[in-house]
Amino acid sequence: MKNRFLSNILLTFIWVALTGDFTLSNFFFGFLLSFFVLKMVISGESRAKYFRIAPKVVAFIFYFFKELVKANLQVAFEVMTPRFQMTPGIVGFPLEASSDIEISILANLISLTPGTLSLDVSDDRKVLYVHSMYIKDRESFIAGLKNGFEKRLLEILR
Amino acid sequence: MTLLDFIYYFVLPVLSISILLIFIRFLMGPKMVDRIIALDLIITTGIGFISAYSILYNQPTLLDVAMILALIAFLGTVAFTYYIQQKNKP
Amino acid sequence: MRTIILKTASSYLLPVLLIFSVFILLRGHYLPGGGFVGGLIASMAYVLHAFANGLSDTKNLLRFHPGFLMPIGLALAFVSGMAPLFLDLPFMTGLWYPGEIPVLGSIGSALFFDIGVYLVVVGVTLTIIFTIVDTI
Amino acid sequence: MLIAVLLGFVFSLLLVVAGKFFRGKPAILSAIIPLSLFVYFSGFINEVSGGGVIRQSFKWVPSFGVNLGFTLDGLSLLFSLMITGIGFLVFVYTSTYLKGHEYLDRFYGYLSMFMASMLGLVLSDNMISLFVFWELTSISSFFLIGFNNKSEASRKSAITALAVTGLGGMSLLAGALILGSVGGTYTISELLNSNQVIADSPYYIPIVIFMFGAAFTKSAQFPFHFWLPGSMLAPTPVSTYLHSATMVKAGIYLLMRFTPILGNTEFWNSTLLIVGAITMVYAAIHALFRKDLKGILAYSTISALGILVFLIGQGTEKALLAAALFIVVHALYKATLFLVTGIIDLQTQTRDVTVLRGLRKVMLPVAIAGFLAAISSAGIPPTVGFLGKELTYESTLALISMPVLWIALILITKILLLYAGFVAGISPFVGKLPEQFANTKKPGMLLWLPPMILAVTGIGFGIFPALVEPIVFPVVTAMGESLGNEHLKLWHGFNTVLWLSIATIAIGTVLYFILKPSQKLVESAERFEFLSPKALTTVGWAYFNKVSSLWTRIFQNGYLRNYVSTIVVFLIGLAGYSLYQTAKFDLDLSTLNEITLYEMAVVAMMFSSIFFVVFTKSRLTAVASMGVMGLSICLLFVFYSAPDLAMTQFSIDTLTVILFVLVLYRLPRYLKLSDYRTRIKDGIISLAFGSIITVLILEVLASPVDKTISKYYAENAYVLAKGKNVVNVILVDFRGSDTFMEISVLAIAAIGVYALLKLHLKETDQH
Amino acid sequence: MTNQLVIYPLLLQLFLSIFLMFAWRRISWQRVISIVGGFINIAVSIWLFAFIWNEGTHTVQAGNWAAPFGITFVADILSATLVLLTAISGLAVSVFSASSIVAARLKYGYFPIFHFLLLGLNGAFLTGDVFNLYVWFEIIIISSFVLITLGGEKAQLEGAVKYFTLNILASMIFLTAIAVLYGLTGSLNMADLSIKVAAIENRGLVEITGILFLIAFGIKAAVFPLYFWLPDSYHTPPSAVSAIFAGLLTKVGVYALIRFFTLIFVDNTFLQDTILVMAILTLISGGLGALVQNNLRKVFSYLIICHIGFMIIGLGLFTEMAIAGAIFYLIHDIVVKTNLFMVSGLIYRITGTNSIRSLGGLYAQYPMLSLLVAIPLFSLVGIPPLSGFWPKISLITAAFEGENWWVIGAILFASLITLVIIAKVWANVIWKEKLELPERLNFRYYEKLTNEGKMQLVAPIVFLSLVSLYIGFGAEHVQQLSSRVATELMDRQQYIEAVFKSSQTTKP
Amino acid sequence: MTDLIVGVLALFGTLFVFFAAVGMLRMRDTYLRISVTTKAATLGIGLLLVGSAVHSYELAITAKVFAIILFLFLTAPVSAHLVGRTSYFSGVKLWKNSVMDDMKGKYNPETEELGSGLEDEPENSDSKK
Amino acid sequence: MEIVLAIMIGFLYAAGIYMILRRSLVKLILGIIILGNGANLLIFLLGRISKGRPPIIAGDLKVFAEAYADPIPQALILTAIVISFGLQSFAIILIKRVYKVVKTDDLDEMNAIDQDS
Ligand code: NA
Ligand code: NA
Repeated sequence: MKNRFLSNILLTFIWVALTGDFTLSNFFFGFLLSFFVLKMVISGESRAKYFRIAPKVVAFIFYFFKELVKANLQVAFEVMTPRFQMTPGIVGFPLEASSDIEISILANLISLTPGTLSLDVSDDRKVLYVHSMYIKDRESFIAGLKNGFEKRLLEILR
Repeated sequence: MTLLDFIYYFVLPVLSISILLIFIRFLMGPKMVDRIIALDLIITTGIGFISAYSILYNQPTLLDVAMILALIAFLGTVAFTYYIQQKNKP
Repeated sequence: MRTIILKTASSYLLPVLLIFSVFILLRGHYLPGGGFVGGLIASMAYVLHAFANGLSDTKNLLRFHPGFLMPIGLALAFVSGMAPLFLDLPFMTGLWYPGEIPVLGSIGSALFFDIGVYLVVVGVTLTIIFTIVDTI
Repeated sequence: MLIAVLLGFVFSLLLVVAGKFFRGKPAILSAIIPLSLFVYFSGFINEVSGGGVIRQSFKWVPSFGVNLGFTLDGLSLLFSLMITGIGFLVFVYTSTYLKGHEYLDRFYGYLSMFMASMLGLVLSDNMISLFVFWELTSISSFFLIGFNNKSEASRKSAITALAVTGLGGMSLLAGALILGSVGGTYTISELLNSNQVIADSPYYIPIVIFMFGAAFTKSAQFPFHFWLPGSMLAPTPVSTYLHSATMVKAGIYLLMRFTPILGNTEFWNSTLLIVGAITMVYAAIHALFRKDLKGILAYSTISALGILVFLIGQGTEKALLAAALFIVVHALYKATLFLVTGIIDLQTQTRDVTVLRGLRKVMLPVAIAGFLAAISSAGIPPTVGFLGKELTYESTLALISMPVLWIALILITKILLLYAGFVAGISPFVGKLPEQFANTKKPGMLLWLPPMILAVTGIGFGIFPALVEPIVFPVVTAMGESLGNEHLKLWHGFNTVLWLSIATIAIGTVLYFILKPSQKLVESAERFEFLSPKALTTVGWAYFNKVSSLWTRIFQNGYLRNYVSTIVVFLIGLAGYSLYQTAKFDLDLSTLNEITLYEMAVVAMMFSSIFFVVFTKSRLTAVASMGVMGLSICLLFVFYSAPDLAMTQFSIDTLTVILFVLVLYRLPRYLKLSDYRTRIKDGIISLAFGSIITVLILEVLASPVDKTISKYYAENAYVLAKGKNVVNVILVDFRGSDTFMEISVLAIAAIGVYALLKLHLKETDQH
Repeated sequence: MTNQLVIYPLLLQLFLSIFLMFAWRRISWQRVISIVGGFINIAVSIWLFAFIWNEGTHTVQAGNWAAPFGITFVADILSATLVLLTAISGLAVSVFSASSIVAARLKYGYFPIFHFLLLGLNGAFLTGDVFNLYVWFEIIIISSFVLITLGGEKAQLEGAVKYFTLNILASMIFLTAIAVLYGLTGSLNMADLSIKVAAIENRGLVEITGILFLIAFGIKAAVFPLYFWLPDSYHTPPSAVSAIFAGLLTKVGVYALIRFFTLIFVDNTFLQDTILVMAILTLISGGLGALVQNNLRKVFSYLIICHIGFMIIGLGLFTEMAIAGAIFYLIHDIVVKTNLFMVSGLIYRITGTNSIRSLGGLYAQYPMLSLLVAIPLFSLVGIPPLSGFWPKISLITAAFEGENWWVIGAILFASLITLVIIAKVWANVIWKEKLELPERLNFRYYEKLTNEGKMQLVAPIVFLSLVSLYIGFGAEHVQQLSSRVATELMDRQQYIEAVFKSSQTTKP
Repeated sequence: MTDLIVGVLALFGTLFVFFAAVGMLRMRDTYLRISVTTKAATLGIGLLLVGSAVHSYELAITAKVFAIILFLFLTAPVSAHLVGRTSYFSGVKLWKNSVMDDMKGKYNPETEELGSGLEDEPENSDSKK
Repeated sequence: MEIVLAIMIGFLYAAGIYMILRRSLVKLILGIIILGNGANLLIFLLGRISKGRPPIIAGDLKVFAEAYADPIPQALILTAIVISFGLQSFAIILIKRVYKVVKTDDLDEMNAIDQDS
């Protein structure tokens, strides 16, 4: 119920942002609309979980953008210089995250940042296969991810 | 050099060149997946194009198109990968 | 497709896209958009859901056959086109509620017509795609 | 008169519902109708012979100038009497002849429909209504010839007859319409006043040719005669009634009716002379080589029709009188002979003259009728046939050019016809009765009485020519000639005509005794059959069918791409020609916007993606390229101020890609199936098409344009329609009906898709 | 009440289609709705026809936007006539469908689509806007696609591919032509275009635009050399579907040709000569094609093509008399062709085949039906005084007045060959002895039908036969109507004034 | 001042897009290309979009721009993931200089199952769906 | 630019027709789509094009303050696009059904209807 309400609020904000009309009436309309939409989309069994709004989010966002810019510069350097310094490969990253939403967000964030790409999650949800451009060795790569994204993310989500 | 000149003489030409470069990848392939990525990136670049263009002509309404592009391009990719996956089914 | 990442994405994209589609629908009279594009986006939301979760899940979500939306939408458009006839005005004459309503702006038969378009487009697109996926 | 004409139609309609009743004994009751009509028309003899003309007119389709106008003058009276008189006898005869036939009612239905049509034809004073009835006679003839519908030969003959007479019908239609246009009316009696205008008009010759086309086909003139022997497959009453006495004379009637309007010109007369002469001689010779009684009679009928045309071609009042009289003569004796043949056929099951002998012993009345008809046909006094023959010789002798040739031809014809008459009317009855016919049953009175009546009438008219005068003389009057104080006489004194008559009878009789019909003769003629118009027509028809097949297969060859290229080439041809004639190619380039790099980039992408779609070997790549193309178009729409379009284009394209993707993976490989040459050819066609479009666009862009309407939209979109996105306002308000139909299209398509994929007919459901 | 009368036929069909969609699976309801709707439609159409006949051309400005700014619906006497004929054919086919279309097809939207098709036809006849005409055409096309593929059997699909492609090609050319027209004039209203096109200086461009329209409509009308889709597809769907196609689909093309080439593209000899040549070749090609077919429905299909020539000739000759002839022929042809294809369906129900070689025995088995069948068959030939005969008077006379001997020749040729073909059909289908056909289990033969089912097959044929008898024997009425149509068509000013007249009543 | 900010944003945005384009061409295998595009494009386009938001200086537009960016960031990684896994499963090879491939042999095309390599541990076997 | 676009449209028409002339059903339908795109652009171009002036009345204005692109062709194209979409989707499904029933994509083999039946 709480999640549902939060989702409703979140969608209302999206609506208000979309319309760019920050009036009370629009907010109210957006709320009704999202309520109706949620009623339409949420079936009995699957209850989607949504972000809990926390200050950590802000910090996380900054961390993420830092990583994003870093990654982009790296790529820029890589593609604009004549020779490649890449050592690419696929690494199986043992997941600590367990729920669908955790895994998904983690995987997506990994995909968005440093030279890395989430290929898939194993069917038993234990391993996230990540393709990376720069792998020195497996352990340090895994550790980097564990201490970077996964830790921060789980702090927010749990 | 005004902003509009900058957009006109730098941003749009560079984006044009970029889109053509990506298009070359689209043509080259070699695999279907490469084409899918290229197509996706072409569309994404198109969004950039539109935003630059909306600055140039001061027409922010054009950004609505960009919004549609962002949303729907994704669905195209999903469909293509779905296709390849179905096709690979024994 | 067996991927939880897509599955998760689709479940949060679905409401967002639906909201977006209504947004596109309602502002069509003022800015780019309208019933047609709105309807397309709404149906794409469901299509995406179907890709990620399988058709039967999506059908459960919808609870009724999407084809049913077509006569409803057409009937809505028909009624909004017919209404002026009762005032002895020609077919499809725009009738407007005097004054503005918050959010939606002016309310008039054209709006209902556009909603009809929206419903038909959703019905059509989903019927087509669901039928194909069903018979693959 | 309207009622008189319609009576037959009404009766045939009655038979549709009350057919069962008339199928049995009461069949003979139907003869009441022709009888009463005969009595009705006889009542006019006095008035008409006194120079009276009875006219009636009923409005039908005045917009076309078409009336049901009827004229009863000498000409139409003669025909009406023949139609109803002989009709009566045939109706009576049929009741026995086809007794117990399961479709007797239909037969009567067709027969009375024919009778009514024929009456309408000869009574019509309006060319269009004449044509209407003319066609109805053809159709009734079709049904009657095909009456034995289970026999393939019958069906074929019916079609042939209908085709030939139908050809004539078309010709009549054209002739009548043109004549109507030239003469300013379709009313025949009014046209008489404008015969000079018509003769002077540049369309005189075409009109006459069309009229001849009608007359010659209907009256079986060479080379259109061949349908008539074929139609002998019809039951004998039909042959009697339609194919000797009445319908075939419709052409003769037409010529006679139009003689005062179109006749008396060199072209009219000489054509008729020549065609008539060829027909009479050709058919008479043919009659020699038959052994089937009906075949002999058919050819002698054709020959007689030739004589009639020949006489009309002579055009003098004497000749016309001869024609009129000969119509009566021929109707009497030929109908008799046919009826007699029918009886023989019915009783002995054969019509082969080489085996028929001595039948007088089993059917004396029939033999008498046959004999009387034969001598009438031979022109032996005191038959009316003699009168006819005399007049014929007399008028022919009076011809100005080449009288000797014409006399020779008519003499030969008459001799051969005499021979034919004897063979048909006398030879089956004389000699020893063969074993096989010993038990032949005597025909009933209702069978032999009709021919007897006809035969006796022939003798009666011969002995008392004054009886036939009031019927025959007004015919000539009706054709615009005056006869003065002439009378028909058996005895003219010793003159050339008499010597010719004697020669005819003598030579003919000798020929009858020397030349016996035989299988050999028939076979010897068959050797030349391939040269006959019939054979040539058959071959021609076969070729025509072949050409039709070929033509149809060339265009309708089943290959979609050929259809498309034909259409496109046609378009290129027409539009190319027109462009070449008019395009100025002086484009004012300065008015066109300058080109920027980003536009070029998008266009380049567009071009290459099109190339890629066209030349790639992978279906999916093609589809992806379509995606690129869609995006390029979307960007173009953005550049040129069409955000709504850009949105829609892109969403639709993506959706299309999705559909394709969902459908494609089960399809076979995307092969290049056409060979190199086809591809080059198609490439040229396509590029030509594209070039035309490009040139057209540039031409249009160079011309000025009026933007009043879009200005109106822009000014009123918000003020009146409360919207700021003008495109959307157009869609839902200014042109909302378009949008309504557009979503209907979508809904229909969706239903179609649903049905296409979900509906699988089971075997029980099919069709 | 009558202010909006012009669009009542449209609203009625639209309502029926939507209503039928709501009754999706209830096919027995659908049958009733469709037939009752058909009767109402006839009533409305007669009302409209009478109104227009008495009051003259009437318009409705959709959305209350004055011409040329909105979409104008125009009912002149031609449109009203065609709407009435659509209603007549539509009702006949509705009833015929109720029995002849199998339940499986009915469950997949046969009736809604059928009424959409009628909607499209009415719309095409009534609209006064070029682009709106395009939209109506698309309604017609898509519904015909669905109807032609409904059931998805092999032959149907193969026919549908050709039908589909060539019709789409026509639409594309149509659309191109509209674009060019808009590019030249900035207008889409037909009356407005009539004025504006006349004012264009570059006549060459007008001519090319005319050519584009000629080809676009020519494909739809199935004119030589554009007719290929027709013989390859019309014999494939159920005969009720072919019946409505045969009666009305090509006629929409003819209608559009007549409308455009009397209102917008006039006074161009090149176009008129082209039309005339195409018409002559259409008559010949159709006739030759029909002669060599063995499938009854294919014979009729080629005859459709052949007889389109008569109507196009009227247009090519372009005199009032010729156009009156074309209109008369159009009226006759709609009724008779619809009827013929229903006849072919009836014959199929009786015998289980449409192959002429295998057919036969109808005369012996069903004499009354044979007689009934004779009416449309011989009307088609134009055996006078049946309906096909009368228009030839106008056409031949008009051709003669223009000294077009080739045209006269072609008319006579086509008439004669139709005569021969129908004689052959009659001889082989009706007269010939019944042949032994392979047993077809599960096939619902005519004799096995209930009386109600039989009546639903025969009654529409009787109905249309009566109509065609009326056209033949009441030719005076039809000719008056045709002449009036022709007069109105030749007088463009009348149409233009009617469209702009009512403008005062609308905003602003 | 606004112009300058917009210019800088546009400059970097454009450059990142350009790098992605070059990367797209130059990168040696599919996976690398996916990597390149996801990042460069999102950031580059994001900057350009922000630029136009700043330029318009309207709240509504800004909101819209952030909505677009949000959509992009929501969808880009998912599509990267989809294409990546599809590539791998359809047998697209890694670049020859790649150093490791942990996924090798884990995918069963018959059952479409992707193993983790940890299945042998018995206590976890029930978590598998 | 109009010249370039004119050439491009001509090229689209050419490519569309060329594809329709192929023997593959899939190519045929791609051809139809290309042709449709060509026609849409043709309408667009012939309605005269202008850059950066969408026909949307800005902000609080009631009428246009400056020149704008002609909205009519845009509305027409929108309708045409949607209609084409209906037809295309039907066509695409037709491919599917045809392939299922006829077992080929080769148009030249779809001639059973030509045999007399
Ligand atoms: Na990444
Ligand atoms: Na990277």
